[in-house]
Amino acid sequence: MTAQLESSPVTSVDVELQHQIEQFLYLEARFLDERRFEEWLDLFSDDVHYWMPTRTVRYERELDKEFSASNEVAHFDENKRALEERVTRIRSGMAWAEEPPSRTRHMVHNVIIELGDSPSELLVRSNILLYRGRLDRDVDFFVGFREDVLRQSEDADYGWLIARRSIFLDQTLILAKNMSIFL
Amino acid sequence: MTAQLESSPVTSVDVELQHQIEQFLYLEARFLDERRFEEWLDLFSDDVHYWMPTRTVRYERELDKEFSASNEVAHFDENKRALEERVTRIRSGMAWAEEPPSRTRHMVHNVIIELGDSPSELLVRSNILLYRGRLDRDVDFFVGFREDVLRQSEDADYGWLIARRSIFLDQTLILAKNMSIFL
Amino acid sequence: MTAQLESSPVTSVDVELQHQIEQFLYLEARFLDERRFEEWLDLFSDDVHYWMPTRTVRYERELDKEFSASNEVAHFDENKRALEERVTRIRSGMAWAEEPPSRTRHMVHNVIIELGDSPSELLVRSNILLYRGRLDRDVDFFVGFREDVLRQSEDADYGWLIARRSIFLDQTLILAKNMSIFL
Amino acid sequence: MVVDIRGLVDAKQGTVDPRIYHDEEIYQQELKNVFARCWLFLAHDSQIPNPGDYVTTYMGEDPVLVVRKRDGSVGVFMNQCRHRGMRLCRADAGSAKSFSCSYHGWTYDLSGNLVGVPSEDDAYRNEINKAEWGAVKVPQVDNYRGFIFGTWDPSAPPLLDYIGDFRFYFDAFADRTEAGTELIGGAHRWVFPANWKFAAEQFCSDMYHAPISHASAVLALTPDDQDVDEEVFPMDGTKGRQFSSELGHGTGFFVESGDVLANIVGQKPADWFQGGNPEAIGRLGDARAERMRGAHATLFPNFSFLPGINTLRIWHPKGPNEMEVWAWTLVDKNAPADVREAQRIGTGRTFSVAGLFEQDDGENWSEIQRVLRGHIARRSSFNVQMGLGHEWDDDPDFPGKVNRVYCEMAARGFYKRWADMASGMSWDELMASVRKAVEVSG
Amino acid sequence: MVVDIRGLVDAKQGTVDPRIYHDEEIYQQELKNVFARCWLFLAHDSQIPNPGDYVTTYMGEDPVLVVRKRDGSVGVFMNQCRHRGMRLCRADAGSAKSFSCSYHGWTYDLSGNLVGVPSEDDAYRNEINKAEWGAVKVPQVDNYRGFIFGTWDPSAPPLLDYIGDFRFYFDAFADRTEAGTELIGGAHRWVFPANWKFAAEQFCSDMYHAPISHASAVLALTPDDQDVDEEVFPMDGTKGRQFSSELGHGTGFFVESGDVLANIVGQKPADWFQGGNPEAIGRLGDARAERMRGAHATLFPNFSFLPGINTLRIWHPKGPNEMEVWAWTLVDKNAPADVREAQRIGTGRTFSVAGLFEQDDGENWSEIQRVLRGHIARRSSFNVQMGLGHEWDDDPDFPGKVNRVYCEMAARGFYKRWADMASGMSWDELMASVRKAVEVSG
Amino acid sequence: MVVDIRGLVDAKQGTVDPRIYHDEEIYQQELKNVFARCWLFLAHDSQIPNPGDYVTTYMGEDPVLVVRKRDGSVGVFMNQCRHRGMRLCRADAGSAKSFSCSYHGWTYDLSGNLVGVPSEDDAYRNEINKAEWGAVKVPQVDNYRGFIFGTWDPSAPPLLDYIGDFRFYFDAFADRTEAGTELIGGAHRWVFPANWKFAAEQFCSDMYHAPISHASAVLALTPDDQDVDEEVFPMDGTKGRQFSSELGHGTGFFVESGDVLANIVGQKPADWFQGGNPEAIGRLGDARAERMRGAHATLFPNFSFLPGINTLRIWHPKGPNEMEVWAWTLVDKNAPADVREAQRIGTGRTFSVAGLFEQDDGENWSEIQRVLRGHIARRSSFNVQMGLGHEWDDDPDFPGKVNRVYCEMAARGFYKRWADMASGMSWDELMASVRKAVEVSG
Ligand code: FES
Ligand code: FES
Ligand code: FES
Ligand SMILES: [Fe+3]
Ligand SMILES: [Fe+3]
Ligand SMILES: [Fe+3]
Repeated sequence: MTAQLESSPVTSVDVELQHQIEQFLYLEARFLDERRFEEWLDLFSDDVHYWMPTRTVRYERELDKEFSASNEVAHFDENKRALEERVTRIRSGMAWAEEPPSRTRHMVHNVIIELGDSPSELLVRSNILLYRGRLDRDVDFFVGFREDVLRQSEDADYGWLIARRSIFLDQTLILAKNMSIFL
Repeated sequence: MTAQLESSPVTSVDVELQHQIEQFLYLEARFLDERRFEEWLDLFSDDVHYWMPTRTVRYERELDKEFSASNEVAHFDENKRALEERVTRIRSGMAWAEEPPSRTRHMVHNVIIELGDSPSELLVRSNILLYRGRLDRDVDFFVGFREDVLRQSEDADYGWLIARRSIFLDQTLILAKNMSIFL
Repeated sequence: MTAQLESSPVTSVDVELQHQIEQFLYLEARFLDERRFEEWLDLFSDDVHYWMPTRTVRYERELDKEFSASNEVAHFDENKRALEERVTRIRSGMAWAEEPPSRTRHMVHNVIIELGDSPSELLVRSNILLYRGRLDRDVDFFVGFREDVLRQSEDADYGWLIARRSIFLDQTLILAKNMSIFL
Repeated sequence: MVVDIRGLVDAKQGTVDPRIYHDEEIYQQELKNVFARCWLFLAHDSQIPNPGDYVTTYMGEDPVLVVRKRDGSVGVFMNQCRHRGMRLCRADAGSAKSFSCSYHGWTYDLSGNLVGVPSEDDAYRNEINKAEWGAVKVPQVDNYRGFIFGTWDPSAPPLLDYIGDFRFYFDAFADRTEAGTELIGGAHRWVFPANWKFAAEQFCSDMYHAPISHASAVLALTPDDQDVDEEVFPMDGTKGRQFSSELGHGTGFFVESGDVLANIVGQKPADWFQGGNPEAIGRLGDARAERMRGAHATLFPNFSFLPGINTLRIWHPKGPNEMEVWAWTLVDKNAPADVREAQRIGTGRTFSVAGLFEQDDGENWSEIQRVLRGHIARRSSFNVQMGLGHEWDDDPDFPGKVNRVYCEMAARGFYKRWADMASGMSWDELMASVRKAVEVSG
Repeated sequence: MVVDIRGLVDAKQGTVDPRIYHDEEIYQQELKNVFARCWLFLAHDSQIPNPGDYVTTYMGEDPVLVVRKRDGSVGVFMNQCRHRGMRLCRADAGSAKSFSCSYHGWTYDLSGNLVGVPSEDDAYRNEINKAEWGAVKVPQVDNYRGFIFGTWDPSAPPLLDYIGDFRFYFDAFADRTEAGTELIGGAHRWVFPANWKFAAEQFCSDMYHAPISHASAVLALTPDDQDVDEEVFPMDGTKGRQFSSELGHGTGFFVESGDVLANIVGQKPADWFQGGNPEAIGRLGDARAERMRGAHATLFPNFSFLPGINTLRIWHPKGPNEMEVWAWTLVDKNAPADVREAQRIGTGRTFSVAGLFEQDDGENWSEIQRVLRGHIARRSSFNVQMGLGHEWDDDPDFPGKVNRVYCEMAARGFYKRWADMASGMSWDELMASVRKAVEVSG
Repeated sequence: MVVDIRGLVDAKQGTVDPRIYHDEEIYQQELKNVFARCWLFLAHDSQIPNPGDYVTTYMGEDPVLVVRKRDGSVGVFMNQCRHRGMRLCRADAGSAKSFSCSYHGWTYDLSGNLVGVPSEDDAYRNEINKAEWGAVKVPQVDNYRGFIFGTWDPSAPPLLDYIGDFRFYFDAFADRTEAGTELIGGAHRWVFPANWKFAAEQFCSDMYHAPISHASAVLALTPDDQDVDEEVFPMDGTKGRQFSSELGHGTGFFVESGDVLANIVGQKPADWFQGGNPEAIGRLGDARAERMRGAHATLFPNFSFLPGINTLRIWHPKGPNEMEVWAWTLVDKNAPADVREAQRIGTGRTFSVAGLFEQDDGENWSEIQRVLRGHIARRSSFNVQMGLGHEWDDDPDFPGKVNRVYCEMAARGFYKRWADMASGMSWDELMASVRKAVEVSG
């Protein structure tokens, strides 16, 4: 699957793999936008780490401190169970931030694939733009990039599982009343 | 054309077809952004149904009533002739909402292809983000997804015709002074 | 490299080339978003012309005057040395518009490839959406399309060099306090 | 209050001071003296057929719930919890047994009575007087031919007095058959960056803008073999009438000419609306049921409709510089299926945020509003003089004060009423001036 | 000033006029009389451990620099150049030797003194008195147990007098061990389109909203074998206490029940916080170190925290209709590693912009605020009567004026203090009223 | 008017109250008393060479059309229809035979006269007095060396009196050759979230910010073998002059040093501008045509330019917290092609929204403005004392009140004039104070 058609200076990932991975990410986005959260959860491995650090404004010389470290606070620092709890919450009918439901649109961009640490893992980098409409007037854009580790899996419905997702937003101060969404 | 390279759990659509369809949608977007409306019209079949329902805020348990039904009012509920009338209007030089012309940019995302009802038809799902600049200050984002039926056609200049387009916006209240655009 | 699998009515560009060029543009975007400006500069030929005209609101009959001409003023009208000076400026630590640094996200869309004037050149058209976060509250969207001339080059790290870039923004009045960014 | 609002409208000279569209202080007076006192359109019966059905809407900027109660009557009350002010219901429409606040769970019944308070015994020691803390109710609600109206003002005159001499014209829209009317499902809602009065006034009084503002739409929809000026939009204003009520309402229409309807929504609805419905002729007479064409109308202050095209809409104020348009399509309940279908499509295609006609109104109103940021721009009065002094009140077919169809008489009436109300004139004075006008003209 | 602010809060009857959340004039008074006079939380010692370390924050809407000086003390001064007003430092945090203005290069030392002026000789002829043109300094800065506070008002009472009888409760959070506390790195910051007082009041006084507002989060986090009403969030208000200070501060908590903490952050932190830390018991006694559960608290005006969950936050005002939340996670410096880790994750997962609990608060506050655009909406008072007249001040465990945990006594105290201050009451009067209240209740 | 504007500027002590940049009331006074009375730059002759050519621009916030009439003269009138206020022309520029309103079709000729009213006979009964309802015309328009100016105030003094003693310096930009100047096509337009006065004052009086604000650009453009401080931006202020006019105008420049121009736009334009144009030397003398370097200048209130670099711009006010910059590049009509080309590229590359220099100004101004949301931030005066009391008026080369180049004398002059005008001082008083100042200094 990760074999290459020919050597290329830009990327060694063949176009068929690129196609499959892009479709996988589009499918994931579609599950979220269609509120098929249980199917969405199934795309993640049981040992997934789903992480979005916080971010601060820093001068260039201290830019390494821009994102919170792994031992600091995060917007999301979730294992599979925590993701499931979030879905449980939304499904409760009393999650006011999502009742009435938000209208989300996940736009996946600039997908760059690299071979991962193990032969069955890929490192997938994508830009994400999430547009959220809520109630009659709320509009939010959540923009950033994601680094996913995708793991090939026989058991997975779609051949791959997301084993790690790190999300880096391009906002420091979050310009939204809440993040009742997934990225 | 719809043959598949190999079976895959994510999608059965081969990468070459994906490429052709994406290029087709990009071409369509380009026609709109370059105001080549007559060429754009030629991409639609004579029996096209071009439809965008209205949308309301509903609680989850009544989410099936979110979009207006096919026998209710719509933002667009157009046949080919109606689309032509819209183009006639814009070309009149007196369509003030488009004179001076808006500046549009159609961004097509997350293209997912499924085989349609007939062997010569494809069901193509895409996310759309339309950025509109107008006069000096107006900026509007129209965001949502589209479900197209693409029909293979010998006669069509580009091999395909759009036989049906359904557009689902992610706004209920439209946050723009008009929709003098196409999606 | 530019050979075609088969003739198609939509595009004659084969999917492998499309893949390589898209990856090239994603790489370029990544260099910018990761502030790897020197690597970014290396993607441009020494004779590059990097150009973004200004734009005015015009009635349809004078739409040919919408963009400033090549002998008029431009937002960017840069040769390689000028691009280098811009990077020098940013690297100085005193470029206040970028100190603290902006957070950019370049989203490349709707890539359409055409064969260029010479066999080793491609004409690549792409829509671009640049999201910029700055300090705690600034958010800017720079949206438009780009026409690149990509030149195949043995010496280039990634096989291609950008020999010309023309950027056409969808704003006339720029709705941002500055354009301390690249598109 | 610094500004003398009555001085800003000179109906006698036909001038209006542009500050009425832009000034924040005037806007606050308007919310208080106009929107909190007038009868406002809330919903149509057909939107809430069953007990528990509700829609949410606004009266001025105040959100209200309009609910079908178990006894079939309609309850209207603030969509605001009396505890800490949370919006009780955040959906546009739906069906409910009661309304429970998402903040602390106070629960209100379909009439807005407070019926449940969590821990009422333990936390409140049963000392809270729930009867005192129900949602604020709209004190007067009435229903005219399926159209539900309400007013915040307990002393406002009855709805029919408020509609007054406009009823003759409203009936041509609302009272065509015994079966009545209904709204087609779905609604067009959008934001206009302009003062609501531009829209209300235009639908009240402005046939004059159509040939220019909507030239492109008329052109696109007119078959090649028709002459626009003669057949579709006659430029001869004597071929139509404008009516103005002292109560601020207004309407205008062609008579036996201006066959725009067939082009907009199709021949079948045009035939149905213009003579093809015998019951309507019986109820309304031929002037209203056969000969009226292309009418526009506003019921003061912000409820407008186009008989025939059958769009109806509210212009919700959202600050001096913005409004929301909420537009529906009305059909006769007993209209044939093809008429109904043509109307469903045709109305949306022409009068909606993407509508061939309405797109251009948006461009005009928003640019007028932007110009009013200027200091000089706000200093020169607008001209509202068309047809000044040429009205008559003895038309054989059309009662009340009428004029040619290209006219601004109804605009003068609209703004005069607005200025009287906005400046705080009492209902006694307001209704007395109407009676006096009717006497004088009568 | 048109509005009489004191008249807008009736603590005796338990009503609040909604204009206090919406009116621009009141807001400007608030900036002047509340935020420019109160002691405000600025930073925690652990954020700026080394000389030159700084954070930027706001006092009201005024940006300030909080800097660790070379002598170890903390300097606080306006983040505004005295020359033409440029923001001196545009980073959220960092380390610096001095602050040099990016406009013309005036340079300030770590105390805010103006120490460098380019071309001072040539351009200024050495006539500029640099001592006069230092950054505006915060005249009173104090540190209580690692928490750094400041006030613009040189005549404000000392910090400990300002904290007053709330100190007993603050200590349960801040003074658990000799080693003290520290903030975990990183912060949650986001924008709420609502008035800051909704948030401050809720953390001060509102246990009552939790079972409803946060029903979904409690449900998601509660193991299947637990009974929510009994074990997690007892609906019996006698099982907890609310405290209200005449100084405007307030807190509420369960006592020996309400085991929400284990579900939220895990069993280990719950054990640690609720009895597992012998040093804390020694310092605080068992009531505070073992039996308090699920507490919420606000130190007037805009500094709130949840002991146990250990989020702390500032509600920065940003106009009447908006606030920013800046939230951190606090840990005992000597807490075991697994406690610390559980707290780091659990706090962020529940109380942050993406937090399971806090998401829903955002929905409530923003919708309350939107409704206040309405004219009628601003005319009816909110109800703040829960537990009115039922307080006692002789609780064996919890000193001061207390009540059941589901109560609005602390809200009444908060709003009364706010109204007194916002209306411009002097510190003498403000503190006299406190002494009198203490005497009366004592 | 609550605020006493004159008290906000103390030119004697060199302080300015920051409220002048932030207060909405002051802003409205500014629109009325400054922008509706001053001579404002409208366009350059070369933008509208042929009859029918027009550009749209603003005077304050009022939109105007600037039109080349058939007789070659220029007409300027409100871009607002007198009927219902629609913007007559929505393009930035173009060519037209007349202007027809898109709302109801009223048509205006190139002078703004109302010449067509649809259905004038039928709808208006020919009773509308079209002569009364033309677009509001700018009563005074004048042209100085190709620069078109206008004022709303019929009683404003003539343009040349308004320019006054600044003309000597303006000529160095505008009157270099008999052939005159022209604008290169295209314009840079962008939005700054800051008060316009920050920009106008800086171009009037502020050489001092350049070495700091623009350090990165100077560095990037300076060849390695040059010493910035010595050759490019001398830090010795005696090497240049600042001039301040009682009329509010100001300029500053180096003399025979500060060779920044060659680095910015290239050696050829630098040579051409600094001595290479014999005709300029003949007309202007060597001080202005050879020895001036790196000049900045503002013609009160909001027209600024940089001689040599040859950007010129308007700072359009858009509320107290925002401006729009409209910037063009000027060239001598008879400049050699390579000079012209270097200027076209070099000016845009440095002074535009993406310009190496101007990017940083945007960062400074916008952050100053944001800080002014603070209550304390608005309470402390800004320091404008540089060079106070050290001016002279007998410079052999540079007439008028001058000082060293690093100075704030011209800022004091700018703000004094602004305060006098904004507070409503009459033209008689305004011009009398100028004469008196000239007498005193003369
Ligand atoms: S706000 Fe509705 S119950 Fe408290
Ligand atoms: S504004 Fe800071 S040095 Fe001038
Ligand atoms: S507004 Fe211009 S013609 Fe009516
Ligand atoms: Fe219209
Ligand atoms: Fe809460
Ligand atoms: Fe500058």
